[in-house]
Formats: sequence, structure tokens, C-alpha cells
Amino acid sequence: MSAFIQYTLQGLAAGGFYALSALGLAVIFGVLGVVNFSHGACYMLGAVISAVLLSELHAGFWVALVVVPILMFGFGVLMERLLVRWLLALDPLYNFLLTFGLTLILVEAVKQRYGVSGLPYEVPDGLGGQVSVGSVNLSTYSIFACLFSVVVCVGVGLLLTKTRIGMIVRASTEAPERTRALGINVGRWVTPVFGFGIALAGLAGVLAAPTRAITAEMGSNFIIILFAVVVIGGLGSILGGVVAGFLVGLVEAYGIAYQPRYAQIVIFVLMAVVVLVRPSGLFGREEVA
Amino acid sequence: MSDDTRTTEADASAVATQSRPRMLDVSGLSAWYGEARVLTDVSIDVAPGEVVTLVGRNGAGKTTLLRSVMGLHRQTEGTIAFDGNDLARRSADARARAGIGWVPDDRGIYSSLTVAENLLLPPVVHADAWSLERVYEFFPVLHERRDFPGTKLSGGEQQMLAMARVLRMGSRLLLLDEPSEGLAPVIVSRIGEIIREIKGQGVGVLLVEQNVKFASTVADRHYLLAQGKVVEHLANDDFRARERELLTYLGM
Amino acid sequence: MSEQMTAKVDVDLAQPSILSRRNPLRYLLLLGGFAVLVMLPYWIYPPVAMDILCWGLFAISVDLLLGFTGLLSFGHAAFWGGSAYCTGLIATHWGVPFPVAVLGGAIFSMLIAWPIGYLSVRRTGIYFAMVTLAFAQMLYFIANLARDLTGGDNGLQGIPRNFFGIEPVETDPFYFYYVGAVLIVLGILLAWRVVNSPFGRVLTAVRDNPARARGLGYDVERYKITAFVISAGLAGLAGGVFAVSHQFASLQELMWTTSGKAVLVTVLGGIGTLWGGLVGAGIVVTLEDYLAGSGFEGIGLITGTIFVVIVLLFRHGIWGTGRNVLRRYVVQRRSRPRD
Amino acid sequence: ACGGAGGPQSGGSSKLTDDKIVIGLLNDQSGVYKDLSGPNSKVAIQLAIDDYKAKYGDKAVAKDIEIVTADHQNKADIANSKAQEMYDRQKADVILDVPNSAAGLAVATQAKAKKKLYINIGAGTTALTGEKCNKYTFHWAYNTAALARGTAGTITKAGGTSWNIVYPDYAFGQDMNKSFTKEIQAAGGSVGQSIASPFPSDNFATFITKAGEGNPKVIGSMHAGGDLINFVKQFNQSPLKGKVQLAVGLMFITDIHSLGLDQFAGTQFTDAWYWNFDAQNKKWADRFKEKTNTRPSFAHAANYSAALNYLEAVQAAGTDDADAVVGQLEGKKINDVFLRNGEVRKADHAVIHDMYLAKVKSSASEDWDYEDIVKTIPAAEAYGEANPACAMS
Amino acid sequence: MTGTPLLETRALAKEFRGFRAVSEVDLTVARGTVHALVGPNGAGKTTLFNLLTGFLTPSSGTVLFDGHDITGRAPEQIAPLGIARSFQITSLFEAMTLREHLELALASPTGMGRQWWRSVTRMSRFKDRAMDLLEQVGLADRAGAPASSLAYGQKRALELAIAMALDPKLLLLDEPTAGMGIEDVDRTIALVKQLAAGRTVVFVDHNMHVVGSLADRVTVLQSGQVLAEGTYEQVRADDRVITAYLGAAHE
Ligand SMILES: Nc1ncnc2c1ncn2[C@@H]1O[C@H](COP(=O)(O)OP(=O)(O)OP(=O)(O)O)[C@@H](O)[C@H]1O
Ligand SMILES: Nc1ncnc2c1ncn2[C@@H]1O[C@H](COP(=O)(O)OP(=O)(O)OP(=O)(O)O)[C@@H](O)[C@H]1O
Ligand SMILES: [Mg+2]
Ligand SMILES: [Mg+2]
Repeated sequence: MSAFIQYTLQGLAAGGFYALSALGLAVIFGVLGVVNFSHGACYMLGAVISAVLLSELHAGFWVALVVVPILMFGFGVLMERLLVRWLLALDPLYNFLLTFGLTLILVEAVKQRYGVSGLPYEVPDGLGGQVSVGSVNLSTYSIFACLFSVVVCVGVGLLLTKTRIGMIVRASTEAPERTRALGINVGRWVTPVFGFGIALAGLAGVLAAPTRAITAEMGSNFIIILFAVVVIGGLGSILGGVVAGFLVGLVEAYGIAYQPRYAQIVIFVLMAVVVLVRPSGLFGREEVA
Repeated sequence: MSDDTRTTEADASAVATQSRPRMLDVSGLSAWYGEARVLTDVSIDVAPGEVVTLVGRNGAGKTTLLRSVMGLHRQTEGTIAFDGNDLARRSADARARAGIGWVPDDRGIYSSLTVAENLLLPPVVHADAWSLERVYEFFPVLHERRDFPGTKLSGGEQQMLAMARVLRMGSRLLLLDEPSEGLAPVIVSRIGEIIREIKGQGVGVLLVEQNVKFASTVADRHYLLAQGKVVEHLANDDFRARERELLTYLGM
Repeated sequence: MSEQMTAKVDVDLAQPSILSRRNPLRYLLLLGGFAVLVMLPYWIYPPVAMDILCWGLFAISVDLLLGFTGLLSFGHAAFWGGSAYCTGLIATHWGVPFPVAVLGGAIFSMLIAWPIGYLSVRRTGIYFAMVTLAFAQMLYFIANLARDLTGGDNGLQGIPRNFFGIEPVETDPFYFYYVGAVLIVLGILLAWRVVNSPFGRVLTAVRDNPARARGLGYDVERYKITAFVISAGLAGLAGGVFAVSHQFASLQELMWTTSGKAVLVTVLGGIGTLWGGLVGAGIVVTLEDYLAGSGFEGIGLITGTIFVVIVLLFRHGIWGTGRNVLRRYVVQRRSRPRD
Repeated sequence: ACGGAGGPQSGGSSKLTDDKIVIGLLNDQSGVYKDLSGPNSKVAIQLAIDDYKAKYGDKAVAKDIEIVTADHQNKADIANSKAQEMYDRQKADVILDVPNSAAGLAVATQAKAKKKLYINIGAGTTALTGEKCNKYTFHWAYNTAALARGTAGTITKAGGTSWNIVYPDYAFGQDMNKSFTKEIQAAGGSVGQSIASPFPSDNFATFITKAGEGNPKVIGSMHAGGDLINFVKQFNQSPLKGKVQLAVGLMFITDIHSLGLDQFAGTQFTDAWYWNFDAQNKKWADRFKEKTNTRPSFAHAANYSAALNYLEAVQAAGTDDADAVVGQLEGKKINDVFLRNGEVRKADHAVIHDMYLAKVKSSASEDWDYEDIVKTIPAAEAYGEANPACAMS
Repeated sequence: MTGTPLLETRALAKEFRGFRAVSEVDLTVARGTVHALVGPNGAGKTTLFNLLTGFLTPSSGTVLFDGHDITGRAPEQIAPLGIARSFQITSLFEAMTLREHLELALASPTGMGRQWWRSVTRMSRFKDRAMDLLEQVGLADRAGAPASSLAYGQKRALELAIAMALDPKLLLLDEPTAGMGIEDVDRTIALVKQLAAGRTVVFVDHNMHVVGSLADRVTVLQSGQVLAEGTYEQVRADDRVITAYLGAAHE
């Protein structure tokens, strides 16, 4: 029984991290209708920048937690201004392909600059070690990462549903010209929201840095799992993404515990079932004509 | 330019607008789509508390004129002034905040926003704006359906929503592009009531209508547009009197 | 009506073919194409020439869905790689002539495409891309686990290239090319036939306005599934020939990057152009081959940049852009007064 | 200091095809193995050519020696067509390196078909000297079985008798798991559980928990590259850290370099060669550093050794004819900077040599000074008997 | 046979997330008649069309066509039975030419659309019939033009031609005259009259002039329920209809 609790907690801890990682993807899709394939690459950039901050400037985890999202925000703004914006009016497929190309470039660029074998990083002071209750153990850092993720997810969720911002941005992407005619300065909103989504990817990268291998390829497979998460949750639904993140974390943990070989396939089976039973995802809106 | 002279004569004789303060003043406006000229030297004006219609066949350029006033169509020459200020350098959103409200011909409801969000989206620009309660009272169906995606409404309900949206902004000049299209007769007459009411509050309305009968029940003056030119300018009484003749003339 | 969102891809099929049946230029082009096909292994290293044809057909199969049905499959590696393995297994265990094995592989691809298509076509647009991507990834994991059959990450090595005991074809890539090319050309002709058939016409209708097509009595989902299965069969054909050409099948063939490359080739050639796939493949494959030997280390930089530039600036791809230029020229010539 | 026995024959009239020797270096120059071997292997091979020329001068059979390189990007299909192209078009007489099992095996098939030499260095699979072995293929540096004998055998004998193993679920990991289990049992230990993890994977927390069940003395991670780093980082954050010994199946010095000493300190693993092992190694490493500004990995040294011994064999045979060169190499005993007590085993073409059990230092006196060699594992012990699956053809 | 109504719904209902758009509608459409469906906005007219043609699945109730139960079938199953519809918002294949539109419609019942191994030129066997139909709606000279180049009124005419091509027993038209000027409205009325010969037509329109000139029978819907039914004159005089729909001002 205690083993089961242990697995459950580990699944939840991983799930919180999945939720945060998928959050930026959901935000950008939800408000701009863009599936950002480069989300994994931006996550990687977040981790790599943290590592570089540490080795070059001796700026640790807590600094990175603040600085990296800001830098990534700037990167997102550039990306939107220079590239993404020209395709917003077209079918979302074009931005999907564009960001796919961008992913190749980013991964390669990091490889060129920082090599292929990965960069060192450490658990921040005070978050090392474990928290144990009875025979159940969790590393302090994973608890921190999970709680932090949940707080960010809730905050972002509130921001986008309870404030005007989410509404404005959704309207702006659906019909920019018409929205302007309703007295809203469209240009002022789309870019920062895109930047915000990218900043969230960077934030997930910072959280990953202490526990995961920081390599140029670290986002390449991760993005596929995140796709599964958002499809299960319902693309564009923040709540859906968060719930699906935890669900995937749990399914994975139980998978590892009882059928390790199939742990990853199980995620995709779950996705297939969801697509079959609820094509628009657990919390997805119906696709609108 | 015989057309021009005729317009000027019409202006002078038909209605005495000169004395009244102008809210919207369009003068010498021409507009193009690429090489094609769709408006030629159009001059119209609207005073506060006045309803003015634009009448003309499909493709006469009515929608283009409204879009130019809104700042959405930029390929133009001539001047457009609102409250005496030239709008040329203002963006569409600045014009909207200055008090120009627009109900587009395709209704312009957002599918990614709920009915309530569609209503709440634009900023309130004037103290006279309708409150949400008032909007819901007037259009109970919108209240009933407030959490549905905007485009799940029936065609006519979407038209009401578009209308309600500008009322909630409190714009002082309304540009209405065929607001009666697809509406049940009973709703059409309620729209008429609304127009008369806000007119009383000093709001100016520039109305584009296919439904000539409806137009003549609410309007003070009419501009007749043909092939991008203003060919007639009439007070409502004249318009009613000459309705048959005008319809044949316009091919309506 | 969740049906209504299908990819509004930038294609311009509406314009009638510029080169009518009577136009001599049309036959000149066909002849030129045939000449290139025959001469290719003289100009380029034969195995690379074979790769171009395989990738060309692969891209055509992707275009059949993307350009003509409005579905972006980001998981076509499943069919290319699935067939590569199946072809390899058939050839290894039964020793049949390789065209038979390739056919078997293509059929296998169609068999797995059916359930995948059945589930995927419920979604459209970007959702479809992500769902197909995930299914392909699933197949990747399965192939990795079924190590006894597939050799896991060591790949299926040493696939025999039996061809009725005709020695040159079995050992020399130069002669093998011509036999492989026949298979690929058959695949291309099939794709061309499908696109220019009543079925293809319905696909275009489904792409443009699924709800309307249903209203006319066409079973939209069934058409999509059928197109998906045919496309998978073509991808399988290409993957099978590829496996025999290289004499092995590896997990690389099933990876999502392979799906991505197929889409890159398609977009580069031009979505909805069919033939564009061959041009795109010619460029990507030779470029990769050149870069591999050039000592340049940033291959991703180049492919990524091509992707970005094409998507931003030349959305009709090389074939599409060329065709538009030609069309403008032809139209101009026609409209010139003749005196 | 080369143990080549063949007497120098007169160089005079060339018996070489196209009057020159072409060495093909086919490896990963842009992906995960770039640092391990990659472009710097060309430098190592050039050193071998220089040494050969210096040794034989005018008497050298091969006067004109050229290196051609290609990047297989870890894709087997590219490796395959590049190998064909090297043999056919660029007239390569031998292909070296080829990390990545699938790519390595694909090139072996080509070597057999073209009847040209192929010396693999970077791939670990035993299939190269097992079911896929052939007359023209040699496996120079290490294989999974040798790693297992080294690490599992030594640690078990030193008291680490109960193990739990986590291995990545693909061919390499499965091989490693099998070899380790066999060696642990042979050394008198036991394996409680073997847990397969999906590949690739970056969340190992639950795997580590599971691996800690049953209180083993040692947890063996059979992962490589990014997976290994993920595993070690997360192991270090788990309660098992310090209570259970961590042993890794395959680790390269480049992994330690990238992750930093403190994450790995104390970890034991088997290495094929270490640059700071003795003066001879150090001297060669200095030469290498002069050209590249970095320290060599075992793969660099192995490339040097393979190239040099190939040239020696050509010299001895007086021709670059593949069969003649194979004849020279087979059974040859070699001692050089890379191979200690080395032998090109005739039966399966495994090049066996002493291996080393290394322990990661806790602090380094200079960059790349990361390993303490705990024990030298004699060649025969490390490689055991010839692979019976190999039917040399 | 002529005795049975062509279309009959029994207690047909559709609920969207707890909101009843159509509830307990019993509608009977006699063979060979032109039947108008009117009612306030949101009364459920378009929804009812969607239920009849399979674009929506009813929450409860049955739809009988020609005496057969077709409840819950998909659009592509219903269309071949002889029910065609036009859409409230024009719905065409923008990139296809007019002739291709009609060929596609004509080919639908023949199953030719499934032939992927044949040349598309086989579809030109429908050319004569297609040109015939275009002639009837006055679009013959635009046969080779893409649908996107048509003016609004012409698009509506093309919709009608497509409906004729399907040669339906029952034709459903959703607001065929919306957004048209008076001249085009009259032309459309004439067209529908021509179409109605030998067919059954159900249409929705807010223009009373159109309803008056076309309909043999009128059903008034309100809040998803039938409010009144009868001839145009009867319905127009009905007090409930006047308050709910026409408005007091209307004569
Ligand atoms: N985007 C465009 N590109 C090219 N021409 C256009 C465009 N939009 C409108 N036009 C043309 O400009 C002219 C005026 O169009 P406009 O929409 O202003 O007419 P309208 O009077 O509003 O007609 P309707 O009654 O049909 O709404 C028409 O001839 C139309 O074909
Ligand atoms: N898919 C849907 N989801 C939710 N509500 C819907 C949906 N479709 C229609 N409705 C609601 O059902 C009611 C009936 O809509 P319907 O479109 O049938 O009206 P209508 O009679 O055609 O009106 P109009 O004359 O304005 O076109 C409306 O209130 C609408 O909001
Ligand atoms: Mg208009
Ligand atoms: Mg309706």
C-alpha cells in the first residue's frame, strides 16, 4: 500500500511538471490558434540558458527562475514580430510548419554553441534531500517543482479567464480588423501573449534544469508527450491541460510501477481512447466552424 | 461634372443641414480596391440625433463607405471628420474609442467568445452606454444564451448581438450595415424603436438598408448611392413621396 | 457541426491545367521528365538517385492527403517505416523477389492505416496532425519493443535483394535503380490517377467544404479514410523500395523526424502540386548527401532555414511557384493581340 | 613502440589500387557522439599517418594516403549510402569508426558485399563479432560484453552482491542487461529485478524508487547519453543516494565532462582507455592536445591505433588488397598506445585488449582529469571466449 | 401512396446543453406542396432543417420520410433518399467551377465518386445535364468560372441549380432570399416556383412577400414549438402570430 502511495505521489509530482510544461502550449493555442511546435525547443532553451547563467555568471537557480522567463519573453516577442505574425491570418498549419523549421534551427544552434553532451546543473541549496513520511519518500525538489507549477497554472488560468486579457486576445486572433473597429488596439496584445507563452516554456525549462539532462535534444521527445497531454485535455483549454498533465503523470507512474516496458505506450493509448470517446478532449470546446 | 452640381443643388434645396452642428462630415471621398474605383467624390454628413440612410443597389459602395469612415478601408482620398477633427491619422481602434460604433454586414460575432464575452469585449466609451442589465432586458434571448459560443446563435440572434454590442459601448455615432437582414418582422420594428430612442439621446446614425420600407420609418434624410456616387439627397418626406419612382430608378 | 474545419491550404487547383492535351510543351515536359528519370543514375550516385525517387513518392503520398484532401499527416513515418520492416521481413524469411516483398509491405501499411485513419479523421486541421503524430510514435515504441522481429535499434540488417537470380540487379545499385524506379513510377502513376479521378474530384470537394459534400450525399469520413489508406499504401511502396535499396530497415524510418522530413519535402515542392514532391525530394536528398560529406556540421540550420523561408515566402513551393510564373507567361502571351 | 612484425618490403613499384590509400572516416559529426569521436578522430588518424610515414620513410608502401570523412548523423540509411559511396566512388580501402549500432551493422553488410575493410570503433553491439560478423569487419575498442565483465564482475566480487538493474528498452540496453546479469551471477551475486525503461525517457523518479525496492547493494543503470545523465541526476536526488552504490554500464569521459564531477563522483565504470593512465598514454594525449586543444577520448586513441595498424598491415602485405591485409591482421598480437596485450582474434575479429575499471574522481587537478583506474582487467578476462554465434564468412 | 405525407416528424426535439431549441414538433408536409416555415429568430427553423437532413441528431422523436424512419441517419445517408437542402449561409466549393459543382451533384447518386481508378473525364458524361441546369438558372455563360467570382445573388442561384441536380423529392431551402435586393427576390421566387413543379419544397424566409407568393401552407414556429399552421392568409391573421412574429405594426 505504501508503495502505491509512493507511486501516486511521484505521478502527481511529475504531473504538475507536465501541466506547467503544456501550459504555454495551451495558452498560445487557446489565444492565437497556433500550435507552437518549437515549444519543446523553447523549453530546452530555458534550461540551457539557466546552465549558461550558472557557468558564466554564477547566477543560480533562483536568479534563473526570474531572468530566464524574461529573456524568453523577449525571444517570444521577436519570434512573433519577425515570423509568426505573417502567418496568423492563414491556416494554422503554416505556423505549425514554421515553428517546426524553427525547432530544427534552435536545436542545431544550441548544439553548435554548447555541444551535444549536455551541460551541468545542480539542485538549488535548500531544495536538496528528501521529505519522508513513514516509508513514503519524495525528493524536496520535486515537491517544490510540483507546487510551483500548480501555482503558476492557477495564476495563468485566472489571468486568462477572469480578466479581459484572454477575451481580447481570443477576439484579436479570430478577426483582428473587426476587433480594432471595436476600439481595441490589437497589436498591443497579441505579441505579449505569444511572448508570455514562450516565457512559460522557458520557465518549465528552468524547473527541469536541476533534474534533467540539459542537452539540445531534451525538448525533441518531450514535445510529443506534451502534444499528447494537450490533445487529452482539449487543445486550448487551460484547465484541460492541467488535468491531463496530472492524468498523464499518474498513468505514467502506475505504468512504470506495474508495466514498465509499456509505460510510454500507455500514454498514447490513453490519448487514442480520449480521441475515440471525446474527440475534442476532456475539456475541449467543440471545434467551431 | 453634372452629378456633382446636382448633388450640391440637392444639398442646398432639400435639407437645411448647414445650420446644424455636424458630427460626421465626409467630403470629397473617393475609394479604390486596387485599380478599381468604387467611390467617387462622395460628400455626406450626419448631425447628432439624426438618422441618415445610404440607399443603393448591391455593389454601389455602401459598405465601402462605412468601412472608410471606420478606418478599415485605407485606399481613399478626401477628408473624413468626426466632431470637427480630421480622422485621417487615426487608427480604427482610436476612432472606435472616440465614439464611432460599427455593426458590420456580416454581424462579426466571435466564435471563440461566449455571448456574454462578445458583449463585454469592447470598451465603454461614453457615459450614455447601455448597461449589461439593460441590454439583457431588451434582448432577453441574449441573457438566456449568455454562456454559449457566439456563433451558435441563430442568424437573427447574432444580428441582435451585434446591435447590442455597440449599444453597450455607448458610441455616439453608429454605422449600421443592414441591421434588419434576416430578422423577424417583429424584431425589425424593435430595432426601429431602439434607433428612435438613441436618436433622442443625441446619437447620430448612418444606416445602410436594403429594406426601404424600414428605412423610411426611422430616417430623417437619405442619400442615394449609385456606382459610387451620391445621386440624390432627400428629406424623408420627399423620399416617401417619391418611393416608387426612386425604386425603379435605382433598379431596386 | 464539428466537421467544418478542414485545412484551408493555399492551393490553386481551380485553374485549369495551363498545358492542354494539344500543347506540344506538355509532351516536351513529359519527355524531359522521363529523360531525367533515365539519366539520373548517370548523374548522381545510383543509391542516392534511388533515395530521391523513394522520398519523392513518399512526399507525393503526403501531398495526396495535404494538398488534395486537406489533411496534414505528421505521422506518415508509420507507413513508410512500417512497410520498410514488413518488406524486410518478407524478403528475409520467404526469399521472394523484392517487388513482391515491397508489395507485401505496402499492403501491410494499408492495413495499419485503416484503424489509424479511422480514429484520426474524426479530427481535422492541426488536431489531425497531432493525432497522427502520436499514433506514429506509438508504432515507433512497438517496433522498438518487438526486438525479436525488428532487431530493435540495431535495425533489420541484410535484407536480401532477390530478383529472379538476375545478378546485376541484385548486387549493382545502378541496375537496381531501374527496377526500383519502375515500382516507384507505378506508384506515382497511381497517385496521379487517384487525383485525376472522380474520387479525386470528391476529395477536393471534401477539402473545400466537407459539410456541403455531405449534403450532396458523399460520406466524407469514408472518403477521407480511403484517401488515407491509399496514401499509406503509396508511402509503404516508397518505404519498401527504400528498405530494399539500403538492404535494411531501422527505427529511424519510424521516427517523427522522418514524418517531418516528408512534410518538408512536400512543402518545398509545393502543396497540392503532386509532381512537386519529386522536385522537393531531389533537392533535399542531394543537399543532405552533399552536407554529409562536406564537413559542415549544422545540417539542421540549413533544413530549418529552408523550411522557414519556404513557409514564409514561397508558400506554393518550387513547383507551384514555377507553375504560377509559367501560367502568367502563358496567359500574357495569349492575351496579346495577334496581328 | 609498435609491435608490427611484418618486415618492411621494398616500396618501389606500387601495388596499390589507384596508387594511393584512402581511409574513410564515417561517424557522427553533428549529433550525440560528436564529442566522443566526431571530427577530432580525423586528427587522430592523421597522427597515425604521420607516424607511419616517419617510420618507413622512403620504404613506405603507401606514399599517398588520403582521409575522406562523412557525417552519418546517426542515421543508418545515410551511413549505408555513404559507406557504399566511400567504397565505390571515393575508393576507400578501409572505413573506420561508425558509432551507433544500426549504422555500424549496416556498414558491415556493405563491407562484406564490397569486400573491403571495415574497422568499427564506436558501436558497442556484440552482433558485429557475432551473428553479423564477416571476414572484412573488425571490432577494435570495446563491446557490451566486455563492459559487463569489467564492471559487473569486479563490483560483485568486491562485495556488491545484490543488484537491481534498470536498462533502457532497446537493443543496446537489453544486451547490457543480459550481459550484466550473467556476469553478476557468474561472480556469485544475484539480480533482484531488471526493470526496462522506455527509450528515451527523462523522468526516472519512479524507476529509481522501484529499483530501490528489496534493498539491493548496487543499482545498475544501463543507460547511455542523455538518459544516463537524467538517471544519475535523479538518483542523486533520491533517498537512495549514499545508501546504495550506483554502477553504470556505459559511460564516456565526455559524459563526466558535461555533467561535472560532483554528480558522478565515486561511480564505477569500465573504460577501454584513459589518457592519463600512464606516461605513454599521456605523451600521445599531449600530441593530440596540441592539435585539438582538448584531451582524447578512448575513441580517438582507438581510431589512431586502428589506422596505424591497418597501414602496418598494408606495409607487411605490400599491397592494399583487402584479403591480403585481412590475412596480415588476423591473429596479430599488438601492443601500442591504445591496445595493451592486444590481439586481433582470428575467430570473430574482435580486437581484444586490457580494459580498465575506473572510478570517477571527486576533484580534478586539470580539465579532463576525471578518472582513477581502480583495476586493469586483463584482455582474456574482459573479452572471454570468441563469440560462438560468429560463422566467419 | 399519395395519401401518406412525404415528410412527417413526430415529437421531434433537440436539446443543446439543457436548452431546447426544438421541442415536440409534429410537422406534416404533404406531397407536392410548397411549405413555408416561419417564426421569430431562434425559433428553431435552421435547427429543424439540420435535424431533417442529419446534420444534427435529434434528442428524441422521429422523422419519417416517405413512410420510412430516417431518424438519426447521417447526411450522406439521407441525401441519396431524395432530400436536398440549401444553406442559410451560402456553402459552395469556392475553388471549383460551376460546371464541376453540378457534375459533382449529378454524380453523387451514381456512386461514381468512389472510382479512383478511372479518369475524371468520365464525369463529363454529366456535362449536358449540367449545362441544362445552368441554363435554367441563367448561369450558363459562367459555367467555367470558379464559384468565388460570383455575386451574392448568383451564388444563391447556383445553390438552387445544385438542389435541382440532386433531383430531390424534397427540397429544403433556408432563407433563399436573405440579403437580396427586390429585383433578385422576384427572380428567385420565379425560380423556386419552377423548381416546385412536381416536387415538395419546404423553405424558411423572413420576407412575407416571398412567403405569400410561394407557400401553399405555412407553419409558424416559436421557441421550438409549432405556434400555428395554415394557409398564408390564415396565419397572417392569427393574433398569436402577429404578436410573436409579425409585430403589431405589420398591417
Ligand atoms: N475586397 C474587395 N476587392 C475588390 N473589390 C471589392 C472588394 N470589396 C468590394 N468590392 C467591390 O466594390 C464595390 C462596392 O462594394 P460594397 O461592398 O461597398 O457594396 P455595397 O453597396 O455594400 O453592396 P451590398 O449591397 O451588396 O452590400 C462592389 O462592386 C464590389 O464588387
Ligand atoms: N449548435 C448549437 N449549439 C447551441 N445552441 C444552438 C446551436 N444551434 C442552434 N442553437 C440555438 O437554438 C436556437 C434555434 O436556432 P436556429 O438556428 O434553429 O434558429 P432559426 O429559427 O433558424 O433562427 P433565424 O431565423 O434567426 O435563423 C437558437 O436560440 C440558437 O441559439
Ligand atoms: Mg454591403
Ligand atoms: Mg436560421
